[in-house]
Amino acid sequence: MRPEIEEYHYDWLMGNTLKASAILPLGTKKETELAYRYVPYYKNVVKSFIDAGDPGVQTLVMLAKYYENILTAKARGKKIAATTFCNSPVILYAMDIVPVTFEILTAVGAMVWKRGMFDYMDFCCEVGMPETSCSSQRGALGAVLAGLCEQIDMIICDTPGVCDTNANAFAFASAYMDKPFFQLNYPSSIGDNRSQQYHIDDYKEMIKFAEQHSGNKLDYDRLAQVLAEVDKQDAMIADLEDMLMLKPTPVPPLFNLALYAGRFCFSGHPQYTTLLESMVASAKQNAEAGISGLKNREEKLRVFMCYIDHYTVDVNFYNYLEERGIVHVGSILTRNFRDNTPYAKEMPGSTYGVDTSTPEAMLDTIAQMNARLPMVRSIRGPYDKKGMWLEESLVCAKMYQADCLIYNGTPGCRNTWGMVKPFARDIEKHGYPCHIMYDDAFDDRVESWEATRERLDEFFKIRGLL
Amino acid sequence: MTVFHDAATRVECDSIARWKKDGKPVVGYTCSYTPAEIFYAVDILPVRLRGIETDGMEVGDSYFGPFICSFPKCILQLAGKGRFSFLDGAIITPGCDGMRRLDECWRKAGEDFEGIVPDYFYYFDVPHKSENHGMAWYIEEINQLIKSVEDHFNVNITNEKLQAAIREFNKGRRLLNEIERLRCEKDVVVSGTDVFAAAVAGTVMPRDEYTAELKKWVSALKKRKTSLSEGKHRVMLVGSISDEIDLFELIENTQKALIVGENLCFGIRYEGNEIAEDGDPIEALAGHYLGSSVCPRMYGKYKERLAMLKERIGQSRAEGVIMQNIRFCDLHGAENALFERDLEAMGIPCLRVEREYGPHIDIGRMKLRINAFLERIEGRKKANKGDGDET
Amino acid sequence: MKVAGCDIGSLTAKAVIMENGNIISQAVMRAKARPSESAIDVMQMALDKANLARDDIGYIVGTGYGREQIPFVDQVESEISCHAKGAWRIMPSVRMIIDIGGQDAKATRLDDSGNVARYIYNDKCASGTGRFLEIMGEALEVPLEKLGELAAKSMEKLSISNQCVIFAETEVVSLVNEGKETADILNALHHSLAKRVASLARSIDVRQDVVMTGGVAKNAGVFSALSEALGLPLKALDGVDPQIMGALGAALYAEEKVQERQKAL
Amino acid sequence: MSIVAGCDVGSLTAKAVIMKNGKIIGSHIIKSKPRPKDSADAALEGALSAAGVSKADIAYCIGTGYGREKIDFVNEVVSEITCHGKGARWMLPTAETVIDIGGQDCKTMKLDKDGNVDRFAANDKCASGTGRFLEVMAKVLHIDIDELGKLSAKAKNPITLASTCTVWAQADVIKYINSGVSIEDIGAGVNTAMAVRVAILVNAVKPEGDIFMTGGVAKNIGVLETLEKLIGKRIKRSRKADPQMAGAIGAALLSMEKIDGSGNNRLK
Ligand SMILES: Nc1ncnc2c1ncn2[C@@H]1O[C@H](COP(=O)(O)OP(=O)(O)O)[C@@H](O)[C@H]1O
Ligand SMILES: Nc1ncnc2c1ncn2[C@@H]1O[C@H](COP(=O)(O)OP(=O)(O)O)[C@@H](O)[C@H]1O
Ligand code: SF4
Ligand code: SF4
Ligand code: SF4
Repeated sequence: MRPEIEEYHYDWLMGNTLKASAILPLGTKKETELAYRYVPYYKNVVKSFIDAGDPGVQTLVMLAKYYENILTAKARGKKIAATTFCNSPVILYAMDIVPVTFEILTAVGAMVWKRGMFDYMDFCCEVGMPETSCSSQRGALGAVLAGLCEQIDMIICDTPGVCDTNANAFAFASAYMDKPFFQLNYPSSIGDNRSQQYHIDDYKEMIKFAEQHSGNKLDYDRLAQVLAEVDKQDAMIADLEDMLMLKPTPVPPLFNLALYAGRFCFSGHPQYTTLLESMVASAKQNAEAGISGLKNREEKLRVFMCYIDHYTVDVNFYNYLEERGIVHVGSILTRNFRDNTPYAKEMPGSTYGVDTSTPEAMLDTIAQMNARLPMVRSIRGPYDKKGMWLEESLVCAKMYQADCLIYNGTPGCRNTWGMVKPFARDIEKHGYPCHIMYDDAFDDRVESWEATRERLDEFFKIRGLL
Repeated sequence: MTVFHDAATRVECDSIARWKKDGKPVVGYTCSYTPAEIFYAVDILPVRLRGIETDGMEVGDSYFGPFICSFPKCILQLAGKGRFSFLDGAIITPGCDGMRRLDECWRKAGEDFEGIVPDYFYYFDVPHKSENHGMAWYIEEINQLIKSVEDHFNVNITNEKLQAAIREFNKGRRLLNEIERLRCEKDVVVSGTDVFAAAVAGTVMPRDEYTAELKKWVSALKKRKTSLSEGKHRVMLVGSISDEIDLFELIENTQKALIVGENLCFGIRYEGNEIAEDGDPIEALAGHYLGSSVCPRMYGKYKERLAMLKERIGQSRAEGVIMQNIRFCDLHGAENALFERDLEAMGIPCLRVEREYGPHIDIGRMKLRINAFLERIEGRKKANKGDGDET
Repeated sequence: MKVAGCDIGSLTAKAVIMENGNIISQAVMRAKARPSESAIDVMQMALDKANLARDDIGYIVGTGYGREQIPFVDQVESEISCHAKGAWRIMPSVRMIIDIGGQDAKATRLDDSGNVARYIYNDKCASGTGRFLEIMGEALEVPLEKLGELAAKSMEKLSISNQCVIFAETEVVSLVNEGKETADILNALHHSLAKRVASLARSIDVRQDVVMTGGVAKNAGVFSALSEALGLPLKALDGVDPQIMGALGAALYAEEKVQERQKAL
Repeated sequence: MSIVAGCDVGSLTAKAVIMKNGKIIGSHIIKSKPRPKDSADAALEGALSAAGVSKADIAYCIGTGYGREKIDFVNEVVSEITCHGKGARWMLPTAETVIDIGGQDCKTMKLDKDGNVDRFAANDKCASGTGRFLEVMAKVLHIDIDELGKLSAKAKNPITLASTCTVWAQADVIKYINSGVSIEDIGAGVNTAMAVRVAILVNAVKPEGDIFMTGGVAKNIGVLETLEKLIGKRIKRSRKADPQMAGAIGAALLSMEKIDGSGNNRLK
């Protein structure tokens, strides 16, 4: 690692950067414009968020809060748990444990920093993580392993059975730093009684582990509150999903990112509620006026990202969609499998409900909810089996009237690269053009953004989409 | 020994051919979490699927993406080329992500290449934890597998038959353990290549034939006097899945090293502990296959695995450890790095290499690393001796 | 009216001039450092051959890696579309085009009206390119034009498995060291390239007729190895140099444009 | 005192060194030929005539490099990792960490007090950490390989390159050329991509003491200086010989040790 990078505490650096950007829009328009000059390196990304109006600003505020939460954890006497984006932070908030989600940290770093997370990613390789492993963990993990982050007290991961390279990154971290480790494990099926019960048994053990290593007992009243908040949030997410279906959709591309970033950071926390309220209000305004959420108000194409989005510098990807008049009708990460959402109705067994009547019911709720988070739900089994990736993608494409599907991931994603070719073939058979991107969502050294953009343009043109 | 070498180096070896000739079914499986006894109990030959003898990757690459370990790709390649036509069934397990995607890729390839998917194609869902509900899940999986095999092959898998199969397999396990003891002696009379070939052969040969051959070989070995370890560096080979005899040969052909132990997915590690011969056979199988497993796919058990490796190094008097991982195998890649860190700290020299699985292991590059590593061990031995003289 | 297509690839630059649906001039040259230079030079070559000046050309379409840098074009199109258009014009029964150029390999499937239905590029870490053969040719000291010819003389079947251009070279070196014949090594290289490209084609479903375009199509060794790897007969595009297919397609785009304009008038 | 030789047949170049009394009296480097045996013969021939001695005068000769097994005139072969270690210690008597980047391979080693290799790590991942990567890129840029290194200093706004793959980096480079980015900026990006990859390997062995670089790529000043920045340590230079010759020199030193126990390489 470059010696100058080692000088900076990563969380602190990022937290302060975000805090500074979150207060930028508080001034007058002119003041904000002036202030941009002093932040040449992250001007573009901040500008993209601020230009997205209040929801964009709320996203910045939320991210800043997320870091603040981490940075002040020790002073507040709280324990920190490292976890993955496939694991809902709800239970951790209910137990007063501070979550540190590696993929969020990596994505934020990749967006905000000129040099992205390269130095940290490479540091992981220096200490022995294979460079072929998923970059989404490798970024933040590098900073953690280098001791440039707040000390982690325990590690909870929920990807065994879903994603090897992810689970492996957490197992490596635990062995490398000698920290307590817990893995939630998912079988390859979903919706049948046997796997439903497995989720619950497993989840209960996880709670025992968290209690033991945090010293906090799960308080069911508090859990009930958190779940009530989740309930509220789910309703708003459903509203957004409804509006996403409209043609033209009143929802701007960047909202997709905000939607899931919020869920990963603050599910069940009022901070996310605030963000959702702002997004819903803003989209409703557009909807009532019957206008598109795109900045230039002209919707030319609807794209469903059947996997994840692209996060490198300056949220280039979302700006690209805006420029070209492309609507983003969601990715695997935006979908919420709450039982009242319309697309979920077409996929019985794939949903969860919220029941706060008894402690036992609450545990069931949260275990089933966790089992239906992105990836955990749809790529745990063979992609063409019931309720898995293919079915979900086709249902979404139809419901959101997508014109085409685009796969984007990371070369580290063993899981999806193992099947994306036959998957794309099947999608095409159903009449949707499907493009496979060969880049890395978090590391544009793998393919430069310029090259990525050119390939996208080429796809849209050749397949007669734009 | 020749029968072992034949079995270890050919996809459709003579023993399989003979079995087929008798009109008996053969079922392939992909990962050491599959309890092979279930099949053997009812005269179905369980054969561990392997990727040797490929000479291209055009089928493998058509379905798998570019960032996937070459082991499952090679299996798909063979399947696509009809080299597994002798199979009456195949069991796919979620061993690792690449392996579990073999399920989809194989089935999808079957849409393009007629007749390459065996009639019986089964997804065996092995969990990633062995405690409580993990074990319960696995036992239920075994029960379901048994039911499905019974239905498809029209057989009846009874506890007695299972126990008989366990007893037969255990005989082999005990014999392999005897060989392991021979490899711990000061003078080792058997090459790593031969031992490994025998271990790999055990995953494809009919068990009674195997036990008989092994028995003969072990008693011959016990009579051997010539030391193969004299003047050579004793090394262990660990890491990613390997069934490649030529990898062993490459190391031992330097004439400077003898492989005295390995911790590889094919190999003796799984044969180590015997399975309880009395009591409920299904619980016994589950306890062995899931409970005493040593694959990093189980996550979070690094300390146990390190302790096991240390013990093996001690017993076999290994002077260095060669750690290999197949490109894109994150599980072993990451674990090797941890092993290296911890073993080097204890003064055990380690070599870490990344490679491709397949027909031509990168001979030049591998040789260079291995030679340099052996020179390092040599230099260290000399230096120790030199320092000793001075005092 | 005369129209032109100009294809600036990674290794070569190509130009085609057409009049009334016929090719009246064509040129191929090695690419220069700057695509704009290559474009100007190759266009000049083609013009000179037909005794024409730039002003005589009514419309020019550019394609290839360097298409954005060609100073004089009226329009640009992707190589995929151009190769498709070129091949379709010459052989309307074509349903799949395999284009192997210097930098990458592409497979393109056409529907029954000649539109692109699907296409795919070579994967990362793949060696199915013309550059691969060039590097190997250099290592073996065999000129490019002779590669296919020499490979045909092979007697022994060898295999080369490394995906990576660079590491495959090491493998070649070790085969040389083992005393293997150059012809056999070359043959193995051709087959290895063909197999890689075949897997590309297969992942988007192969449909007949299949043709090959791009510079590597001139290599008879790859042509036959690819037929073998796909298990079906590849068709040859009669009468045209497969290397200029992209430029031809570009010229056809130009022709269409001119016709459109004339209709509008 | 006797005359000894070392011969290093690499993937891209073949080198031979003749030594007498611990001094180089002749050396020669050529581009490798398809058959390593021919390369070795030609390199040795050149070194012999430079030294003004004949083959019969050589008391002992050690061969190293990729083609080492094929050289017929050597008494013994030793891996290039060991040889580069020896050679580096001779060129810089205080060297403890050695970085060797040749045509096909990149290695980092730590030397013990006697100049023996104690730990090493080699790049297995991808060809983009090798000299060949630089050559391919230089070709795409239409410049000479010795020019490439100098571009780093002249760059204003270096590009960031796909450092994971030669083939894809090449595609990226072509894209940059096409979009009018200056050759200097691209060249600097190429050197940086290489240095990043090497830095990972160097940091993996935790460099200590004086650091020295051998192999042909040591002559690329852009890679060298970027690497210094990335590892935060200076890489020592030596004028004693061409760093590309280090492997051959090491082989010659080992030959010397073999016949008279001299060539002692203790850390000074
Ligand atoms: N006469 C020939 N015989 C065999 N191969 C050739 C011949 N001419 C060109 N090639 C091959 O074609 C490749 C260049 O293809 P081309 O389509 O011109 O590439 P690009 O369009 O990317 O510049 C070369 O790398 C070489 O392998
Ligand atoms: N004058 C030079 N300036 C910069 N780099 C050079 C120079 N000469 C050679 N190189 C680099 O060194 C590499 C060859 O290194 P070398 O040690 O000779 O390799 P090998 O031992 O594998 O044959 C070339 O690939 C090139 O990148
Ligand atoms: S992107 Fe793929 S590899 Fe990375 S965490 Fe997600 S599923 Fe796993
Ligand atoms: S290495 Fe582990 S996951 Fe892979 S086949 Fe072996 S036991 Fe199964
Ligand atoms: S090994 Fe070769 S083809 Fe593969 S990524 Fe590296 S340079 Fe590219």
